[in-house]
Amino acid sequence: MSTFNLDVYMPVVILIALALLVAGGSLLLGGLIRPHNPNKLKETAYECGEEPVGSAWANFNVRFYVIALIFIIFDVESALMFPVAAVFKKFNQIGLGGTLLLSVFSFVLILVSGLIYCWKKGDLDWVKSFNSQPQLATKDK
Amino acid sequence: MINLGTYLGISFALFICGILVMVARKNIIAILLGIELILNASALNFAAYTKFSNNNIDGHIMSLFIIVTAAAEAAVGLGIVIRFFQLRESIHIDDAASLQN
Amino acid sequence: MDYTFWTIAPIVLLPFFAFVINAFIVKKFTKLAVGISTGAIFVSFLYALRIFLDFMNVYSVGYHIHKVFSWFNLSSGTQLFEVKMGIYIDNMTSVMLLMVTGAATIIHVFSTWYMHDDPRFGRFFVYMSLFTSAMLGLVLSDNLLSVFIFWELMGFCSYSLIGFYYEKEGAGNASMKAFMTTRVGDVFFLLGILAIWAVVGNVSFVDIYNAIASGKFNNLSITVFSMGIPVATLAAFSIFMGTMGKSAQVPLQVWLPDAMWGPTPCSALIHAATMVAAGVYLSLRMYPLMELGHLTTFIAYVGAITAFGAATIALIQTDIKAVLAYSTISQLGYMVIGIGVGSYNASFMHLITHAVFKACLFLSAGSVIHSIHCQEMPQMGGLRKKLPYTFFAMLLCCFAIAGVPFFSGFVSKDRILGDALVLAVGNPVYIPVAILGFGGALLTAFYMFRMLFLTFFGEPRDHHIYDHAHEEHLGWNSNIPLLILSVFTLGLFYSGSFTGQGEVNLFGSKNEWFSTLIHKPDAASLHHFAEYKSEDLGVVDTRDKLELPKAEFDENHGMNEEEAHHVHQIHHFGALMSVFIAFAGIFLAYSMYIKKTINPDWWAQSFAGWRRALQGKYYFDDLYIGKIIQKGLIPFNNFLAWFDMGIYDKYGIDGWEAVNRFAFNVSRWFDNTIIDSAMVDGTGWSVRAMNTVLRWVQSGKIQLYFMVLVFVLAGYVWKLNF
Amino acid sequence: MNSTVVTYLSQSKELTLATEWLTKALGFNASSLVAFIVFAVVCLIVVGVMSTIGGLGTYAERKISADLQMRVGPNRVGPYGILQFLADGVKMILKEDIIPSGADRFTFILAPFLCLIGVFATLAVVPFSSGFMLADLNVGIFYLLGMASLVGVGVFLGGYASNSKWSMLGGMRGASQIISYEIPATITIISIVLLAGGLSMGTLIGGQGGMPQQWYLFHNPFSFIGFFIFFIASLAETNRAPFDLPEAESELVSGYHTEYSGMRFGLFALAEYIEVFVVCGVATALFLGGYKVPFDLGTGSILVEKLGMDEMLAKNLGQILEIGSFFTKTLGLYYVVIWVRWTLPRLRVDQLMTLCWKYLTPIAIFNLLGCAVWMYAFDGKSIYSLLFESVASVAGHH
Amino acid sequence: MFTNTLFLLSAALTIGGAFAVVYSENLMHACIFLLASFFGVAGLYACIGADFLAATQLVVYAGGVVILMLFAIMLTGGTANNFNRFGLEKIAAMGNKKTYFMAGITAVVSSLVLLKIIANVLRNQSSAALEANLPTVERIGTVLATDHILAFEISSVLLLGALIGAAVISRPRTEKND
Repeated sequence: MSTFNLDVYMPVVILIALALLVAGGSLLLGGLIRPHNPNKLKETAYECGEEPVGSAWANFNVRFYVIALIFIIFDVESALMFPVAAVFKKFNQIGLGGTLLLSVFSFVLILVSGLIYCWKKGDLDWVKSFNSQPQLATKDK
Repeated sequence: MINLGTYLGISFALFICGILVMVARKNIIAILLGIELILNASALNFAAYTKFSNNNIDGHIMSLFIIVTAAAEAAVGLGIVIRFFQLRESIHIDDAASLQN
Repeated sequence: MDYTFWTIAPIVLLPFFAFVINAFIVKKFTKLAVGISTGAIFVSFLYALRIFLDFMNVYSVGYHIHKVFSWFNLSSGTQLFEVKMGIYIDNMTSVMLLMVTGAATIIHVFSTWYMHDDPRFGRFFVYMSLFTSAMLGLVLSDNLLSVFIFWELMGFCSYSLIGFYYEKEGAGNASMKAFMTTRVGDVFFLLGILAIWAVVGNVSFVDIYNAIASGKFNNLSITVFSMGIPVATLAAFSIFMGTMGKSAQVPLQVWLPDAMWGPTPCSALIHAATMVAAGVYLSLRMYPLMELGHLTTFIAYVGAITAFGAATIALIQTDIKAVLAYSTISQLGYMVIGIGVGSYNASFMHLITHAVFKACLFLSAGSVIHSIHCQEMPQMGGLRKKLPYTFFAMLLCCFAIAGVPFFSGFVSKDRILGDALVLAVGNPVYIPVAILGFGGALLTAFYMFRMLFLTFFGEPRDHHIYDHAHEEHLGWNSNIPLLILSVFTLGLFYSGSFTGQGEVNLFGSKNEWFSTLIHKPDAASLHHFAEYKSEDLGVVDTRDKLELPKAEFDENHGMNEEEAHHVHQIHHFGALMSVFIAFAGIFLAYSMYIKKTINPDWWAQSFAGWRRALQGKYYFDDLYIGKIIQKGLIPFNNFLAWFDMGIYDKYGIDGWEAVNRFAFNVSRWFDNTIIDSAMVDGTGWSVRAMNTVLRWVQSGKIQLYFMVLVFVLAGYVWKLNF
Repeated sequence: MNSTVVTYLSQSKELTLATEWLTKALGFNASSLVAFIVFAVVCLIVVGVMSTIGGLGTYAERKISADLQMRVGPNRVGPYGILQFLADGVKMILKEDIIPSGADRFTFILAPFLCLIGVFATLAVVPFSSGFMLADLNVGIFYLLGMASLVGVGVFLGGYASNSKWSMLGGMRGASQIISYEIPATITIISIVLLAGGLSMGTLIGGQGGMPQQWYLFHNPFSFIGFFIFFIASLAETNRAPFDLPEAESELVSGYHTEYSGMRFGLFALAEYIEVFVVCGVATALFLGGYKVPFDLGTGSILVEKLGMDEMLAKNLGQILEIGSFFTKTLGLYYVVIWVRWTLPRLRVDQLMTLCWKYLTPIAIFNLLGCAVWMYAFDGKSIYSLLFESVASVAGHH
Repeated sequence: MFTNTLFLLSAALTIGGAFAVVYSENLMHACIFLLASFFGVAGLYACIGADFLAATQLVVYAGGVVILMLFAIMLTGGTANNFNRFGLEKIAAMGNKKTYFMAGITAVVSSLVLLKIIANVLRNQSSAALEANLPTVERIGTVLATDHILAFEISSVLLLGALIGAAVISRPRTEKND
């Protein structure tokens, strides 16, 4: 296996620095030449021309969390799957593809059963009437 | 500069920060943040040992599984927090002391 | 036989796979799930049988198979940090494997009858499979770490099964109680593992034996409050605490009676035959450490108190399962006595024989309960004609547990008591152990036959229940398991000879296989292990490595003629006494419940104080739940418990006549003055007083707990001086 | 791992000489310094080109939409209005910068930075050609996924920080949409990784060829479906129509950047348009043969053999061909993206989630397993080579 | 040179982020600083050649866990100046002097022990020359598919458990008061 030098990360650092530079630079540049006349009305949040009512930082519907939950589980799954997928070809060439196929299958199918569970229980349905908790934020339907 | 000492030092700092957050905060989500810091510290330790001790890949595997477990832990932990919030309208940790008395 | 991964691992993996498969298909295909579970455990029984027969074929003391593989390795240079897992099989393991798989198979078959009309029929088998695989994993483990893992896994299964009928509030509470109580022991167990790791650098049994033989533990001590505690003692005590939790020894016995909320087959498998015995098994494995830590006397006392105390409580129970539960605690106490008095192979034999007859007793009780839908003995009676097979099985088992000659319980229990007697003759410290042991044996015989007579003899006391009992409810899968198990209560299976030589007599045969094969790992045999180290990965089959002579029965147990003669005399005396005690107990029960020449009520009234203590189960539950858990009043209630036990127990053991009258007066006075005025009122007062001080300890604030955890761990790590 | 632009350039004598000279002059090993300078210059070029493409993207969008709707589109600034984007940029810089009084200032300022960092950092592994690649990390595609997920955080924080209800809803929706569609995209990528046997961009493209039948798109039926799944998921991940729910004007005003004005909004827009380019580039690299040119023209060896050209010159020519190939395919996809936007109506939010979790993800998982089985069953051969072989063997029999 | 720069930047980001998490009084900001800390840890992984771990750190933590936490904060409305549906002020509960004092004691005690352990480790550390960085993806893949196959499979069960468990816990109940 070939060794590698950490210099390959140079572009990453440079690009991140550039991103900060571009964004910061353009904002600074604009700050020098653009007008700045704030007033109270200008600084209120937009709410269809009305006075904003309360804060927007209210608690949201729990469906968002369930989506994020399924996401993170599959995210982790993919993190585990990537290295195994990367060696699949090599294993296949030396004749061990069958065992790897089996392990990948069982791994994926176990997770899919979780997805099916959530599906059957209705966690994947966005519009479903949960008439349980009174919620402040029900606008997102 | 890059040696076991500095890495252990960094993970030590992470760990202590994690402990501070865990004990000082009374917000359950903040406590979970502290736990994530601690888990990161341990995962970093494993990777550092791999590099500076024996170059055996097992340390990476350990770190990987720590990350996996941490993600699962965060998912379940936050789920519990949300359920708790639905029940108590609070995420103050001392409100969870209903076992007392 | 060729030992590879695939000849050993299926024992564990088959039930585990059954668990995995069942956990997913259980909802719709209950029958299939049951079939898979039972089939898997049966095949794994065949594997175990194969290993057992191979070991009997080699028939040598030092023969063992050790297969090690590296779990993960982070060592470099001189700093070793490698965690290894492995499989270790010796004579003891092979017997244990056979017992666990056999009992599990039979109980699985029985469960197909017992649970078939339960809505959660399939889920039961999911837990059972997981439990079985965990237990087998524990038995096969070669190191404390994996033992601990499986240990906790079993604890979880036990928790789930106790709370199986979670609609009932009691079941939920009982499962939580069991989990929490055993956790106390487990924390100590973990600390013990840490201590051993710190000294040995490894937790493999072989390496621990090696370290003991090479004196690594010598002169190592930890200073706590300027007292030097040897590490060996600390480690041995910690590990024995694990045993106390799992095997329900005083003072951690409170969970086992409540564990009877679970379905009866699970009680048979987990809370009688296997899991609770795992604690004893662990202590047996760690026996050299216990000896090194000078802990044996303590162990013997714990066992004796447990054996006798539980037996007394069993006297007054009316629930058939509760009697069996207390009897289990008591019998576990005998095993622990066996460890304490150095009666290694008898203790292990009692483990095996107890597993068989207690499983059978539980299954019989289960079939009684399931036939009449009632657990209270006062409502039974005369069921002999209705349930003949059950009666037959239970009769044999009662003979076995009471210690009637020719039955298995006699063979094993008698030896433990004999060894206790030998020690007591030489060393007065052990006299209470022997007395409590024999007293417990008397009580055992009494309460077992009390149970048998109340259930199967006499006139039916509740005709409604009696008329509803139908033999045709029973099927082949309820009767066959009982009969198979009851056959194995014969002593011949344990004290017989595998080589076909030797005569059979009252005390077993000469040349018996059990004592021949299973030996205390003494200094000489520990040196066997010095021949190789667990660093060698792969299979170590000692057949290839060591010269293994066929084991021969040593009648003198390594002693010289004179000593042996002396010991034999005491043993014979002990055996005669056992026989006498067994028959005395049976006769007492007979005259009380069949002939009715002795009136039980009279006894109950004369020993009212004691009886109250028994009904309160020596107040352990009150102590734990009422005081410690809720109020944190540890010192005060320890005092109370000591007071109850000390006063009542002492009077119980003294002579009959004097105690009778004296106890009556004392207890009346006690009730009026101490308990009513001083204790009840005083408790309230002192609770209020101490509440303010101790409240913050149990504040329910998890961060405080975390702080304490950090401090304790920090102290421990600091002391261990990594 | 080391096939970066520096490695490529170090084949030429000039760079080697310059390195040696600098080493002598400065007294320490200057190869790292030279590498830094080269990287810095190339990164500047890439960022400049990408910003231009991003800007042109807005122009192209309006022009194409105008085309599709039989309008004229921007036509005042410059020839055919092509300088419109510059005018827009100037306007944004000159516009007043307003931070709402109720906003979380720290987060409000940070959010566009996060988006931009996430997008720019992904540029490091975009394979423009076999030599012109900033960093061929051997976790390339996985790194790209990780960096791109910062955009989701940025979007969420942008929505959160404004303390406006429209922004908050847009931010929540945006974040949940981005993370949801990341799953089918990731699983499809795994199935391609399975075919290629590596995570680096070089490996992924190296398994393909210049001709369409050598692309992974036509490797097997599963990867063919996979392409469309990946493309749809990418559209959703970049909040493009028909998945532009987070910024749906008709319901959420302008979504998570309702409260953003001036250059801060410009940074969000820039990040979005560059991200579209990046995902199109990734789709090209994964499915459409990436920078590969037919007949191995890319290495330049044919030119050297047949025409006797100078080796470095031939290689440079090959690189230009490869860059051309990559940009052609990518911009073609870019066109499709814009086309789709002006053709399809927007989805409802429940349809969005249904599409992701009930259609794309199961199909992607099925594809993954299918690819694995295909690899196992046919030894990794593509459907074309299987057909070719069978035809050849049949022909051989007769 | 560059490696050291990368290391210093990452270390600064890691430790700075961690300290900021400790000191930040705003939960949302603490979460962002946590993201910074995770980023720094990814950089630290990259510095010791653990490229796959670095990318995993980015994907799982930066992309997954942080988003999850942000969502959870929004779902519990856990910011200081906010009112819940009963009009009660929601305490962000980011600690007070007392808790910080206790945390300080805990940290000091545990740091004493940890420093002792670390000193021990460093004393026994053999200062062999470091090996060159090898690509880790294939090695990890090979080990995951052979030696640690059981852990690989079990982790899917773990994830399944986490998924179902968390979904069941956080799902809104249809019945009342359970």
